Amino acid sequence: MEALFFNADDGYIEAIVRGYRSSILNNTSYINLTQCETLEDVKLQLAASDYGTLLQNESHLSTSMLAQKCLDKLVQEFEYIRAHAVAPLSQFLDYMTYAYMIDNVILLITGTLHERDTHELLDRCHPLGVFDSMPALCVATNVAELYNSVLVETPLAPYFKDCLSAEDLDEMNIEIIRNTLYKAYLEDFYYFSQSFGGPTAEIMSELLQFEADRRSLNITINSFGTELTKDDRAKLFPSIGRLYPEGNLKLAKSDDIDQVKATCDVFLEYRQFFDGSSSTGASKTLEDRFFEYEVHLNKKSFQQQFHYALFYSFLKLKEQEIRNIVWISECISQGQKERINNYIPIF
Amino acid sequence: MAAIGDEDSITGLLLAGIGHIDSHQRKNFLVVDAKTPLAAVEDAFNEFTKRKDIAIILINQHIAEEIRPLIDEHDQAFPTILEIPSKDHPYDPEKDSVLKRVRRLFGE
Amino acid sequence: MGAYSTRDSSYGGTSPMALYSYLTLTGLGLVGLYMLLTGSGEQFNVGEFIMSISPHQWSLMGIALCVGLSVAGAAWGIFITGASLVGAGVHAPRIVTKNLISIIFCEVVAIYGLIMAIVFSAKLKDVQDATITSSEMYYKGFALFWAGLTTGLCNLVCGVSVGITGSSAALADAQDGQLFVKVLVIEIFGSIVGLFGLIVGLLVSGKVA
Amino acid sequence: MSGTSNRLAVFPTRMTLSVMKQKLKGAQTGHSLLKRKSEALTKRFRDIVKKIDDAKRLMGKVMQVASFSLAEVTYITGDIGYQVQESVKNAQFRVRAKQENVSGVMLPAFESYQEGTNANELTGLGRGGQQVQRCKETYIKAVETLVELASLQTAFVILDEVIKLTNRRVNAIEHIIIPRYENTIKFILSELDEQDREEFFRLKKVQGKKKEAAARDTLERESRQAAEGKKVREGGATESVNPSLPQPSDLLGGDDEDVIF
Repeated sequence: MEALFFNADDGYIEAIVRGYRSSILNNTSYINLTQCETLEDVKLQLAASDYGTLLQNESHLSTSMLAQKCLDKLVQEFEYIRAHAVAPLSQFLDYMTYAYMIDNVILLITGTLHERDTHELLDRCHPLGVFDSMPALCVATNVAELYNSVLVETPLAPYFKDCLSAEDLDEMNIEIIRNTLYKAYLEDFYYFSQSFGGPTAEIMSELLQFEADRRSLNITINSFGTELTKDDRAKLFPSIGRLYPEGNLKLAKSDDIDQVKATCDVFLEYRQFFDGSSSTGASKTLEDRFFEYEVHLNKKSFQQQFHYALFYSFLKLKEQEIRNIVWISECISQGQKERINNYIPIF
Repeated sequence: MAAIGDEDSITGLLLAGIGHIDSHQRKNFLVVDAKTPLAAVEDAFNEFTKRKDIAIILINQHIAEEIRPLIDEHDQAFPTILEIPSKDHPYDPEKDSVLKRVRRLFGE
Repeated sequence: MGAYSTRDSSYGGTSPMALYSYLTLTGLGLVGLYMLLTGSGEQFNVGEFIMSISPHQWSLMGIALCVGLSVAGAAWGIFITGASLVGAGVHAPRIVTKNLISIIFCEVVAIYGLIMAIVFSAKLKDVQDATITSSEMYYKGFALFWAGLTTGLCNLVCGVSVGITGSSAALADAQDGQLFVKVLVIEIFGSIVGLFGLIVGLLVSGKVA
Repeated sequence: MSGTSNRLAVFPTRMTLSVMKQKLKGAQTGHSLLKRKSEALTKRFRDIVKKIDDAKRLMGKVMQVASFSLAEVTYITGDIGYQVQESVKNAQFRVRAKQENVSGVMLPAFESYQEGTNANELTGLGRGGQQVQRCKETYIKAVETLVELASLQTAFVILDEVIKLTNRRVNAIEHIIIPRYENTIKFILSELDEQDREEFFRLKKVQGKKKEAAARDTLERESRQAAEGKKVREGGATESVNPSLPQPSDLLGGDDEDVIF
């Protein structure tokens, strides 16, 4: 059924996104990039790709500037897509930006807690997570005010309302707030995408479940040896994903990496993450493997037509690409050539 | 310890735990970016050199270059000024004022 | 939360469609029951209903359905292909001319319908009142109606299928130029489906003198 | 002869001479001691300079590795800079100074120690926490290297100062004090000699005068005797004047001896 009606609203923009996708650097470009000796060479190599003239006017190259430019381009593309999107898709795209919004809000909360100048903070916000009332956040001077007057107006309000009170903002560790919000967001996004049915629901469920599981695993592993109690840890696990509910329960009780491994052994896809990946010495870390699998899933979503997951995947792939470019240029500028191949090839 | 540097260097050093905010809300570090005026850097430097609780000042070499006269002027042993490389500016021993002194001493 | 509860009814179309069909069925059931219970059940007589319609009406309806459904199919296909083609063309302008062939494939479907409609209309002839109710006339009328409907439906489905394949072809071509021919072959198979309907329609209507 | 005019204003006596000689000896001992100290310090200094040179290069590398590990964090977690800056409360990594004695010079050495809790332990909880912790460790190592370098550098500055001071002293003793003493001694000696010669000349002169007087006495006595006795003794008087003539030449000879002395 999607095939019959999808194109009426979203066919054009889907094709555009696929066009953008084809401009994602392929393996040959990456190999060329890794051969570069200086950032100047990188610039030349990128000039041949879709980034084209983006860097042409920049005389002084640095990796942070490169990252900024790449991000600018991504944002520009995303804005274009967003502008062309109609009803359900536009909302879907909005949902995608909520993740960045969470980061921005957290940033602002941190800033307000420390009584920093919020105007300065606005510059640091992720451009994809900008929302209308954000400048208004500058008005708020303390956390309670921030919570009552501003955060309720943001699209994130429901997450705040359900999970946190104004007092919590003051007391809880900022990372815990972030993860609580993210959990609520993931669940909400999951149910939203399921409401579409069809391939959108199918692919998005796979992507978001993986994202949720990844978060659960990461939180578990990273909270070993910290002050985070097991109960608190369990509260941060999203209630979607393949690990839910049994795996999550096990994770919440885990004390070391072996127990995490045992939990994941049940799942074929997740088992490979822990095969041979000791958390220290191995050439590929757990995070690398997660990224690899995420890229794999995102690539897969381009194999189907007439669904929305592709927009999500595109954003994720593009982010990965920016990470790759930054990584490579970082390796080049710091002369760490031996690790340059640690990027995650996309196509 | 105090530090003056670009964002990345400072982030790293703070990760290592050198950051400190005392009871007067004075920070012992300064992030310098393209917008930071030179005067601010100089003020911070002067403040750090005067403070009693600071034994070592870490400063990015490219920033040190900008306030070179101040650094050359500073000839006390306390606090020690250490020029460190930043991410985008690899270390150049030629510019270091201490090493320059070494060179001069040995007539190289 | 709850913000998208209004959304699921507007997208996908499954639930409103079901709702409409339920409504229609209950409506029809009520009317039927009313007629049955009020003693006028024999008025619900399909055979007589069909026979009471003039063979002219049947054949003209066939022609209309033939051309109408075909054009609808073609148009549907074109918009599916077109939307993708235009979008993909933004980034890979080279594909646009090449992929016009997909549009033409869809267009062909409309032309099938048109040809059939012309063929059918050539068989139309005004006849006298006396002979109009003869079984031969009924046969001709029914033959033209069903031939038209066959062609029309076939072309409708064919148009949609060619459209979807065409859209995939455009997207595939934009990614990798080598894929175009391969997807085009599939598209051709899709467009043959319409031809089947055309042949059957011709055969059926061929019986009409 | 730069130091000819450079001498102490002393009265040239035997006593001052012996005092001066003592002083010279003292200065010479002091000089050699200081020289040895300066040598020891210079050796240490050279060691430190070499170490600084190495350490600075090493620091270049260490900092590179550290900032690279930060790049790794950025790769996985995204920008954490602000968050880290905001979570600063109390220094966890501190230094304290201790003293080290090198040839009588107190050199400070920094010692790092950890205190308090880890402020960033939950950073990157959702993703990249391991990288953040690893990066933290790398940076701690890097900062330790920096602290080491800092103590070297302080030592360098202080030693530099001290060596300069010592060298100045050594040079002062070598080039000013010792020559001055030497000059003074030389001056005293020459003065004493002069005095000696004067004395000698005076003595000779006195002797000459005495001889002259004696001769005159004899002459007078003789002339008196002649005048009293006979005129024949008249020629003998001229003869007696003659033996007084070699006396000046004798004086000259004495002078010669003096010059040799």
